[in-house]
Amino acid sequence: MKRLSEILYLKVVTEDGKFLGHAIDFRSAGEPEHGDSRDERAVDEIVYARFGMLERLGLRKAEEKTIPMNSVRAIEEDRIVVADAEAG
Amino acid sequence: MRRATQHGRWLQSAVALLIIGGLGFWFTAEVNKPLGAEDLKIAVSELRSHAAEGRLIAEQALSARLTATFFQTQTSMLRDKAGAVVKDLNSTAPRAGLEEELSRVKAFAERISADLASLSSSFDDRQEMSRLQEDLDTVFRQALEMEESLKH
Amino acid sequence: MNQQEYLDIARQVLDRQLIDSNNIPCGKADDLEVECGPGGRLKMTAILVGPDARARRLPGLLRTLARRFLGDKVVRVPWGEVSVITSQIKLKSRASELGLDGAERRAARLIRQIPGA
Amino acid sequence: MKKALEIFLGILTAMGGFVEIGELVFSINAGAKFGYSLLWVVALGTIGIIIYGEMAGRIAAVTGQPVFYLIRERAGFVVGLGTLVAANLVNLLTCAAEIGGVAILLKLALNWPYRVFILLGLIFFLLVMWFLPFQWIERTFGLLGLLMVVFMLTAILLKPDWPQAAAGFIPNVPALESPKEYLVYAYFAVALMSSIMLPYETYFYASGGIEDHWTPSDVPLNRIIVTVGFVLGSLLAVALIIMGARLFLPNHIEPQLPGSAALGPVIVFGKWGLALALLGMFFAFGGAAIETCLSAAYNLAQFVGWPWGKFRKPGGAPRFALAWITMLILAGLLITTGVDPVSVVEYSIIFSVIILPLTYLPILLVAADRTCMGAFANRWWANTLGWFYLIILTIAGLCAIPLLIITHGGKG
Repeated sequence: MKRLSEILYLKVVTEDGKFLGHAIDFRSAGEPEHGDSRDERAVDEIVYARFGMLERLGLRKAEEKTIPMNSVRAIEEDRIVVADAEAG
Repeated sequence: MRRATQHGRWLQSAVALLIIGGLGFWFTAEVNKPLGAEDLKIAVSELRSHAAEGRLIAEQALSARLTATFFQTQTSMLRDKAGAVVKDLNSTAPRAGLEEELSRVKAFAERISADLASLSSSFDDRQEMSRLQEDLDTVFRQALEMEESLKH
Repeated sequence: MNQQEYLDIARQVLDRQLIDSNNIPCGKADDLEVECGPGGRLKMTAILVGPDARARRLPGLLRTLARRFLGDKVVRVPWGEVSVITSQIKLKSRASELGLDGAERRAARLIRQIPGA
Repeated sequence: MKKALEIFLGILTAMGGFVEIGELVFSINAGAKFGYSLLWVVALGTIGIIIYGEMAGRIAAVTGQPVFYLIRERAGFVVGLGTLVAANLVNLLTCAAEIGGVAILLKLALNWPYRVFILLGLIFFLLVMWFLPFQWIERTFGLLGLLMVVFMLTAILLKPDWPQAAAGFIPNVPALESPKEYLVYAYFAVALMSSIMLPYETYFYASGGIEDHWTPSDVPLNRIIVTVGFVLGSLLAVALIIMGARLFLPNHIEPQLPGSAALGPVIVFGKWGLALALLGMFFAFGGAAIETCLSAAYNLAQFVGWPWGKFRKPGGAPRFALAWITMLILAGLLITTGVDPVSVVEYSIIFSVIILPLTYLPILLVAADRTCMGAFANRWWANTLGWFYLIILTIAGLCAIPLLIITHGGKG
């Protein structure tokens, strides 16, 4: 059992330690709720991006990429490890 | 959209640094500053302004454009401000070589706050009022001169 | 307004306003409960509301202070309670049924003693 | 017809509510120190507050979201909390200063002890806010604040050098005696800018739109009210600068008291001028006191998600009501300590320059966001201007405190 705030903004790295960016969001397939009911929502993709100085200053939009959850190897205290295949 | 967090964070840290640094700087500046020519100039210009305002108020009162209450309250508030300047000057030691100027400024300060004090109770005494108006006028001119001399 | 076929949890749920079935504001989505399955499987199971949920998001010292002064109450709103997500999050039940009205009720008791409230 | 009246009242309210004690003091002193040459800052600031006021109002009308929903959702919880604390600190200081100003004005009219008037003022505000509905408060104080127009007439009758005044509207730096003087000029530019763009105006305006149950159909109304109302309001600031330049500069006076401002109307209109000036300032400061303390309650309630708004009876939004009551009393206590309202408001204005970027960035991001604003999202020019002001304000924010210290609060 975790809290979203504990995994949001974690580093996203590949198994061999390549830094991909920070997890800025968790994406769940299916439209936002509008009356329909489900007891939980599965996360299907991690949205991550790299923040250089320009992005931090808001002078440039950070480019967002996504990784399917099934290629996530482990979610650790301080980082999210994904399969090397995603390094591209 | 949460991109905002990123510049938000940046801005916030800048802000935090500014406030802390600024306050620190301010505090140290406040604590250990001997009275320099700078401070004297500021004091004089404040006094000059108060004297000038007192003069203006007296002039307006003499031409019957003010109510008694406004006249009394405003002038006594001005007096308090001048009094505050006197207090500041007495509380701090002057930098070497400024003793003479300091005593002159103090003289101005006391004279002006005295004038303003008696002014605030002179609403019904036109002669007294015009006398004070003239006196404030003379102090004002002297203060203005000294202010100029302190600039260089 | 958003006709997208996915939901971004951090951007569309976290920190959004909650309104109950009578459209009365009843707190914010201060945090979310996520269940980590084997590998990297994640499921959102509940919205967390309350001082403790907020405090946990603060850095070290602030967190302890917030806990001490604002208490460590937290209310768990199961995801099944979520009805409609727009710029706000509408819930299916009333705040009182979800236990989201505690502080508000206490304040009301106080305020209602003043005439004209 | 009803719409026309609403627009008309809205404009006058925005105009009457434009000036508060800080802006009054800074404008007059700007004129008293630098003549007409800072008028351009008023123009710059007014356009800025129009841009962001319009955005905040439009967002409120279209999405029903007030400013502090956006700040928390867009800037994130931690930064948002920082902004909330800073913003409400500024609100507290400003509110305290306005209460003190009101007390001084009453003292100038009746000359009882200052603290008696603080207490009376406090009770008066509490009763007004408890019993009067939002629109009544807003309009009563806004419309009666229009008595400040006496300062406009004064400025005109003081026969300013119009061509020179007009030249002041073009950004310029006059030739000054010492480097220090240039810093003082910069300090006044920053302070004047901030006093015109005070953040609470945006919080209050947007929340007010929601109080009045605006819908997307009110977007044009919002646009007209903001533009015309704030432009007319800024004319008051212009008038105060002109008064400073024509009356106080030649007399070598740098007014430090609200009462000093009344001397202008006194010279032109005598006792009647005095009465109007004092009344006008009373309602202008009083309105600001109420707006700042309501803003503080809005901000807090919106950040943590309580039911809020004057359209709810206090019993329907109890924590919101408690928030503004507490705020008002805190402000009262703060000013009762005897601190000089004018210096309090000077600090609050300088510190608010720092939170302005944090307040306006989320507004800009949302107003530009098609997914939540749809057809009402910013056009390219609104975005350009928005970013332009954000940069200016960030620079101003960075200079604010150093300038405050170096120039001894603009004294030299």
